[in-house]
Amino acid sequence: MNKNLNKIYSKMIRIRMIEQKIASMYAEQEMRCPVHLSIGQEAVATGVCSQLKTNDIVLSAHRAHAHYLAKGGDLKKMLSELYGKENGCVMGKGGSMHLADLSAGFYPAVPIVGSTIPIGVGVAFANKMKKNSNITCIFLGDGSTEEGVFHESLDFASLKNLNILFVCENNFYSVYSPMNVRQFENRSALNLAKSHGLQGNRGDGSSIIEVIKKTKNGINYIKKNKKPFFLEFQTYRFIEHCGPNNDDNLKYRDKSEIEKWLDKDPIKLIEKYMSKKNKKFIFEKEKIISKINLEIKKSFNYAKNSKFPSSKRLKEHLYG
Amino acid sequence: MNKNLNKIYSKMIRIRMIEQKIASMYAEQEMRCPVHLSIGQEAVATGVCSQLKTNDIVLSAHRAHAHYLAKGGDLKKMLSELYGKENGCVMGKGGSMHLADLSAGFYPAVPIVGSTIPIGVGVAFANKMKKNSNITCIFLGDGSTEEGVFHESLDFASLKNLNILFVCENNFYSVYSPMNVRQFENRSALNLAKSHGLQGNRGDGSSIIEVIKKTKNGINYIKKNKKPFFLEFQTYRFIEHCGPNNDDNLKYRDKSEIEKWLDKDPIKLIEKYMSKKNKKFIFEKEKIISKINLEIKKSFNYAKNSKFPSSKRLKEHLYG
Amino acid sequence: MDRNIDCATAINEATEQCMKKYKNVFIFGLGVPDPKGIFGTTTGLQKKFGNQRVFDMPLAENGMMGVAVGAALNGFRPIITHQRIEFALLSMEQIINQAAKWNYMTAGKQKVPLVIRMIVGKGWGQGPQHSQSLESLFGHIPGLKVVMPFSPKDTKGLLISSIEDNNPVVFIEHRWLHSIKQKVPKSYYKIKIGSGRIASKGNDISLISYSYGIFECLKASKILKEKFNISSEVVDLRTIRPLDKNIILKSAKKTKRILAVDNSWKSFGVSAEIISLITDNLKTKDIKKIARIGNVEVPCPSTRALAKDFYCNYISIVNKVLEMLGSKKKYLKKNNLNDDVPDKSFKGPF
Amino acid sequence: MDRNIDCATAINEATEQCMKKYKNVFIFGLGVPDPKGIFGTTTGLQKKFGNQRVFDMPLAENGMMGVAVGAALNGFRPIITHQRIEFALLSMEQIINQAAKWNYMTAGKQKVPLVIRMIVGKGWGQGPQHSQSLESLFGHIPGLKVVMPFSPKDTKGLLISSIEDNNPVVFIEHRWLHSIKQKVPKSYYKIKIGSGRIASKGNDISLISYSYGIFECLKASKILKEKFNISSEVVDLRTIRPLDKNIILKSAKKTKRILAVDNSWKSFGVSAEIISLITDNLKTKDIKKIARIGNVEVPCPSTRALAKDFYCNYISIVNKVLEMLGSKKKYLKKNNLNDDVPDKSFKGPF
Ligand SMILES: Cc1ncc(C[n+]2csc(CCOP(=O)(O)OP(=O)(O)O)c2C)c(N)n1
Ligand SMILES: Cc1ncc(C[n+]2csc(CCOP(=O)(O)OP(=O)(O)O)c2C)c(N)n1
Ligand SMILES: [Mg+2]
Ligand SMILES: [Mg+2]
Repeated sequence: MNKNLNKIYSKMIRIRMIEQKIASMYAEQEMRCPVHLSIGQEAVATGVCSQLKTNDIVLSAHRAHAHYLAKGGDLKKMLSELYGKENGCVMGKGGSMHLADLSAGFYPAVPIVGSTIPIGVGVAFANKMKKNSNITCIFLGDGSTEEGVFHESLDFASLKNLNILFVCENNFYSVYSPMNVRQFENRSALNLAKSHGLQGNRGDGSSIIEVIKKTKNGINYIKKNKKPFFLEFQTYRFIEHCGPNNDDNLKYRDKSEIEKWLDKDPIKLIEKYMSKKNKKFIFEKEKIISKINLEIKKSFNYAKNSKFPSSKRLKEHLYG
Repeated sequence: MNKNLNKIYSKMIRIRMIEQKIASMYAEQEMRCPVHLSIGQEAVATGVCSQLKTNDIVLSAHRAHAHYLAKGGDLKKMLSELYGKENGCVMGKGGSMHLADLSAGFYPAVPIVGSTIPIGVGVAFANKMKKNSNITCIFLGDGSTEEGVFHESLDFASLKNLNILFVCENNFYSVYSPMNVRQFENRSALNLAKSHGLQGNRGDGSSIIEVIKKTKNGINYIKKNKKPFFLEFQTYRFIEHCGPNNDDNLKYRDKSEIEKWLDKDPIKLIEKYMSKKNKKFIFEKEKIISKINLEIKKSFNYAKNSKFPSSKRLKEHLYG
Repeated sequence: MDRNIDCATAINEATEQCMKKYKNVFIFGLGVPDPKGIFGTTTGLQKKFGNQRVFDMPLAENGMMGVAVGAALNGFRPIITHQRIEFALLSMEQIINQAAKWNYMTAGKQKVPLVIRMIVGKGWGQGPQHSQSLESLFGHIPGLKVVMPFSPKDTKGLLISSIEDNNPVVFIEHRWLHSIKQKVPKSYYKIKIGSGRIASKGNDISLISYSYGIFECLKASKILKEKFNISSEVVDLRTIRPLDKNIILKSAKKTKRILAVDNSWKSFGVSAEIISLITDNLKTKDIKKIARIGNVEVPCPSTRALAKDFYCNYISIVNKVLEMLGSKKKYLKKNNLNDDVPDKSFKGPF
Repeated sequence: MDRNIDCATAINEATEQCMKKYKNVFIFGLGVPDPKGIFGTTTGLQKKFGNQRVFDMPLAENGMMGVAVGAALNGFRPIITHQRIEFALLSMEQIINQAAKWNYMTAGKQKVPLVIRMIVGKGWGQGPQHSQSLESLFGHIPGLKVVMPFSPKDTKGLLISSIEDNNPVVFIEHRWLHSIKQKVPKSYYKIKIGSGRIASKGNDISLISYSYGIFECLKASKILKEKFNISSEVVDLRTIRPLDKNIILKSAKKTKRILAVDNSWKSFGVSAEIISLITDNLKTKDIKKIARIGNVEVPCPSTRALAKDFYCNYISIVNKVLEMLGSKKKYLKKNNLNDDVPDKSFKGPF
C-alpha cells in the first residue's frame, strides 16, 4: 500500500509540478496557446486514472493536462505541443486544447464544452459492438452539464447499457461564472444522471483516497452490470480559468471560499496523510520531487529545442 | 357543472369532428400540406386549455390542430391555411405545421421537434420581465423530451422561476418508433423534469376530468410559487403519425395496445360520464353535434372558396 | 446486370452491399428500421443485418452525431440519416468543429470515416422548415466532402465511395429523386467523389448544376433544343466539395457561356462557387456570358400557390438562357399549381 | 464630440446608449457581467442596468437562442453574445429555421428583433475550433442580416442599427479589431445596415473586403502605393447580407479589376458572392481582371509556425494584386512567427 500510494503521490505531485512549471514558463511567451491549468484538481485526474487500464479510453475537454498526464500521456510530446513544435503530440496543430496520446488511451481533447461527451459515448458504443469490456471514462466540468448534449449522451449511454464512467469535476465555476447565475438552487449533476437512468456517487475531489475508493466502486459496478456510472467530485481550480496567473484580485470568488479549498489542497492532504503513515515519507518525497524536477527540466529542454513544423505541414492531414 | 361540462364536451367533440373532416377531405388533394392529426388526444388539449385565459400563451409543435382549436384559434383561418389560401391564419405561408392565432394567445407552431420549447421559455421570461403573471403553456411530445434543448429549457425555467406549464403528451411513439428503441426502460419525463427542479404530476390523458383537475392544481402551484410546473399525460393517437389514414396495417403497434386505447377513447369516456350524470345528455349531444356540423360545413366552404394568395405575396414579409 | 431501379432502391442496395462487405459499417437514424424505411432507402436492412447494425435512435441529433464520430474513431464506419436536412442543423457543432477537423487536428492520427445522409424536402406544402437545400453550409468547410448525386446509378456508386471514404461525407439526397428510375448495375461499383459528368452534350451554353437541378436542366435542355434550336451542355457536378474543376472549366472553355443552376438560394450558394471557380481560372475575355440562377430569396412558403413560383425550374432556366443568348424570344409556359408533386402517383403527405 | 476609442469600447457604448433609450433591450451571454466583460464590450453594463437586463447564462447555446427568440416575440430586443462564433454552431437550428423565418412564416404577424453577437478568434494558438470566420453560413440565409464592421465608428453605428432593427441580425466581431482605435462620436447615431463605404480611394484595382480583412487591405493598399505605385481602392462592405450592390458595382466599373478578399476560406465564401454579384451585373468584357483570395483551405492550426501561413494577409494581397496587374515584381516580405498577436501589448492567452 505504501508503495502504491507513493506511486500515486508521485503522479499527483508530478502533475502539479508540471503545471506550475508551465505557469512560470508561460511568461516567456513561447507557449503561445490558451492553457487551462489543472492546479488544485490533480486528485480527481490521478485517482480516477489510477483505476483505468491502458486499453481503457479517457476523454477530456479544454482542461485536459491532468487527465492526459494521469492516463500516461507522454510529457515531452505534450510540452512540444504547447510550444507548437513538430514533435508535439499532434504536431503543433492542436496546442494545449487538443492533447492526444492514443498509445496511452487518451483520445483527443477539444475545447468546445460538452462536445467530447457524445464522442466518448460513441467510443464506448463501438467497444460494445466489438464485444470488449473496456471502460470509457469521460471527464467533464460542471458547466458542461448545462449543455443539451450532456443529457442526450447520458440517455443514450443508458439506453445501450454502455461501459462508461462519467466523471464530473465540479469546481463550481464556468470561467468566471458561479453556480447561481447558471444553475437553479440545489441542482445536482448526480441527480440529473440518476434521472437519466444511471447509478452514481459523489465525493470530495480533494481526497485522493476517496477518489480512488469511489472510482473503484464505480468501475466494479460497470463491470458487473454492464451499465454506465456517474461520479461527481467537488474540486477547485487554484488559478485563473485560462492562463498562468492567479486572478483572485478580480474577486469573483470569495476569499473564504478560496481559503477553504487551499486548506484542502489535494497535495497537502495526501502529504499529511502519508507523513502520518510513513515516517520516512519526508525523505522519499525529496527523492520523488528531485526525480520529477529532472524529468521536467529535460522535457522542457526537449520541447524548446524541438523544431517547428515546416510550412509543408500546413496543407497535410486535411483528409485521411 | 353540467353546463360547464357541456361546453368542454362540445369543444372536444368539435376538435374530433374537425379532424375527422380534414381526414376525409384530404383525399380530394386540395389540402396539400403534411397534417399531423390529433384524433385520440383531444382531452389533453381541451382540458389544459380550458384552464387558460386568453392572455396566457400556448405553444405547440407539429401536431398543433387540437391545441390551436382548444385555445380558441379561428377555425376558418385554420382551414384556409390548410388549403393554402390567402385567408389562412398565416396567409398560406405555413400550412398545418405553422398554425398561429395571436389574438387567441396561440403562438406559431413549428415542425422541428423541440424547437418551440425554449421559445416558449423565452416568452415566459419576457412576461416575467414585464412583471405580468400570465401563464405560458408549452405542449410537447414524448419524443421531444429526448432533445437536448428540452433539458436546457427546463433548466432555465427553473433558474429564472418562470410561470410555465409544460404539458408532455406521451403517446408512446415518435413517428413509428416505440419507446424501447429511443428511451431506456422506465425513463420518465416527469422524473427528468423533477431533476431539473420542477414540480409536476402525471395523469391519464384520456380522462378530461383528470386532465382538468391536474391542470388546475398545476396552475395553482405556478401562481402560488411563481415557478414552472410539469404535467405528463398518457394518451394515444388513433390514426397515422402524419396524414389522414389509419395505418395499423403496418403493425408497428400491438393490436391489444390499440384496442386498449380505443376503449379509452376520451370522447367515449366523457360521453359515458355525462350520460350517467345527465339523462338529457343524449338530446343535448345531438344539438351540439349538428351545430358543429354546420360550423364545419360553413368553414370548409369558406376555406375552399377563399382565394389563393397572389404571386406578389411570395416576396413579402421577408423582413419585418 | 443492369436493372431499372430508382434512387431509393439504389441507396438501399449500396448500403446493403457495403454492409455485407464491411462488418464495421452500421446505419442508424430516426425511422431507419420503421415500416417506411426512410422512403424505402433502408427497408429490409434490419432483417438482413440485425438490430445491432441497423437501428433507430432517440430524437437527439447533436448527441447522436457525436456518437457517430466516436464510433468512427473507434473502428467503425457509421451511416447516420436525417429525414430532413433541417434536423441536421442541430448537429452542426459536431459536424463542423469536430468531424471535419479531427483528422487535421490530430495530424492524421485519427480518421473519421462517416456518412451523414440528409434529405432535402420539396413540395406538398413542406413549407419553410422542411424544404431547405443547405449544401453550401457544408461546402464551405474544409475537411468535409459533400456529395449530391442526381441519377440512380451515380447515387449507388457515390454512396459506396462515401462509405468507403475515410472522411466525413455529407451525402445529400433530394426527396424528388428517390422515385427516379434508371438502369443500374447490380454489381458493387464506385464513382469517384469529386468527379462530375456530362449529363448531356452541347455547344452553345453550359448548364452546370447538381442533384435535382439536373432534372430541371435536362428538361430545359430538351426544350432549348426542340423549341429554340439552342444546344446546351448539362454538367452534373455530383459532388459539391471537392468540385470537379476540370469538367467545369472544360465545358466553360468550350461553350464560353455558363449558367450555374443552384438547388438553393443563389446568394452564397453553390452557383456562386461555380462562377468564382471559373473566373479564378479563365480570363474574363474568354467568357462570353456567365450567370447564375436559384430560388427566390425567401423561405419556401407552404402554399403551392406561392411555392410554384419560389423554385428555379426548367422554365426559368430556359428563359434565362434565352436572355443570355440575346434572344428576344420567351418561353411562355407558366408554373402550375399542381407542380408541387414529383409525379402523379404522389398523394402526400410527405 | 469625438474621442479616440477602440471597437470594444464602441460596442460597449452603443449597447449602453440603446439600453438607455429602449427599456426593452437586454443583453445576456456567457460572461457578460464577468470581470472581463466579453473583452471589455460589456464591462460596467450590469452595474448601470441591473441584473435583470444584463446577465450571464447557462452553457446552453441552443436553448438560450430559443429563449432570445421567444423574448423577442414577446416585446423585447435581446442581444445574445458568443465569445467565439463556434459556440453559435450549437444554435444553428434556432437561428436558421426559426429566427430567420419567423416573420415570413407568420406573414409578418410576428417580428424577431434580435442581435446575435459572435466573435471570430485569431492568433495565439486559438487553433481549429476557436478561429473560424463562419459568416458565409449565415449570409446564405434569407431572413437574416449579417453585419461585420471594421472600424470603431462603423461598429458603433451598425450595432445601434442592429439593435433597432426588427429582424434577427448576426453581428460578427473580429477579436483583433477590439483594440483598434479611431475617433468616434459620442452621440447616438446609426449606420445603415446594407451600406458599404469606400475605405480608401483608388483607380487601378478594387480590393473588396469586410471586417478584419479591411485592416489587411489598407496595409496592402499603402504598400502597393508606396512600393509599387499602384493605386487601389479599398471597399469596406460592412454588411454581408444584404450586400451593398451599388458600391461594389461602382468601384468595379471604375477600376475594372477586382480582388475580393475573404476573411475565411474562399470556397463558398463571401468572396465568391462578391465575384458572382459582379458577374451577375457587369458584362465580362467590361471586367479586366477578377479574382478572390482567402485562407488556406484547411482548419487553422494552433502552432504559429503554421498559422502564420494559414491566413490571407497584406503580403498575399499585395502579391495577388501584382500578379493580377501582370507585374513581374514580387513583394518579398515573409510571414513572421510573432505575427500571431494583434499588437505587442497582447500577451495571451485569449
Ligand atoms: C460550447 C461552448 N460554450 C462556451 C465555451 C467557453 N468556455 C470555455 S471553458 C468554459 C467553462 C466551462 O466550465 P466547466 O465545464 O465547469 O469546466 P472548467 O473550466 O470549470 O474546468 C467555457 C464556458 C466553450 N468553450 N464552448
Ligand atoms: C429535430 C427533429 N427531428 C426529427 C423530426 C421528424 N419528426 C417529425 S414528428 C416526429 C415525432 C415526434 O414525436 P413526439 O414528440 O412524441 O410527438 P408526436 O408525433 O408523437 O405527437 C419526428 C421524429 C423533426 N420534425 N424534428
Ligand atoms: Mg467548472
Ligand atoms: Mg409521441
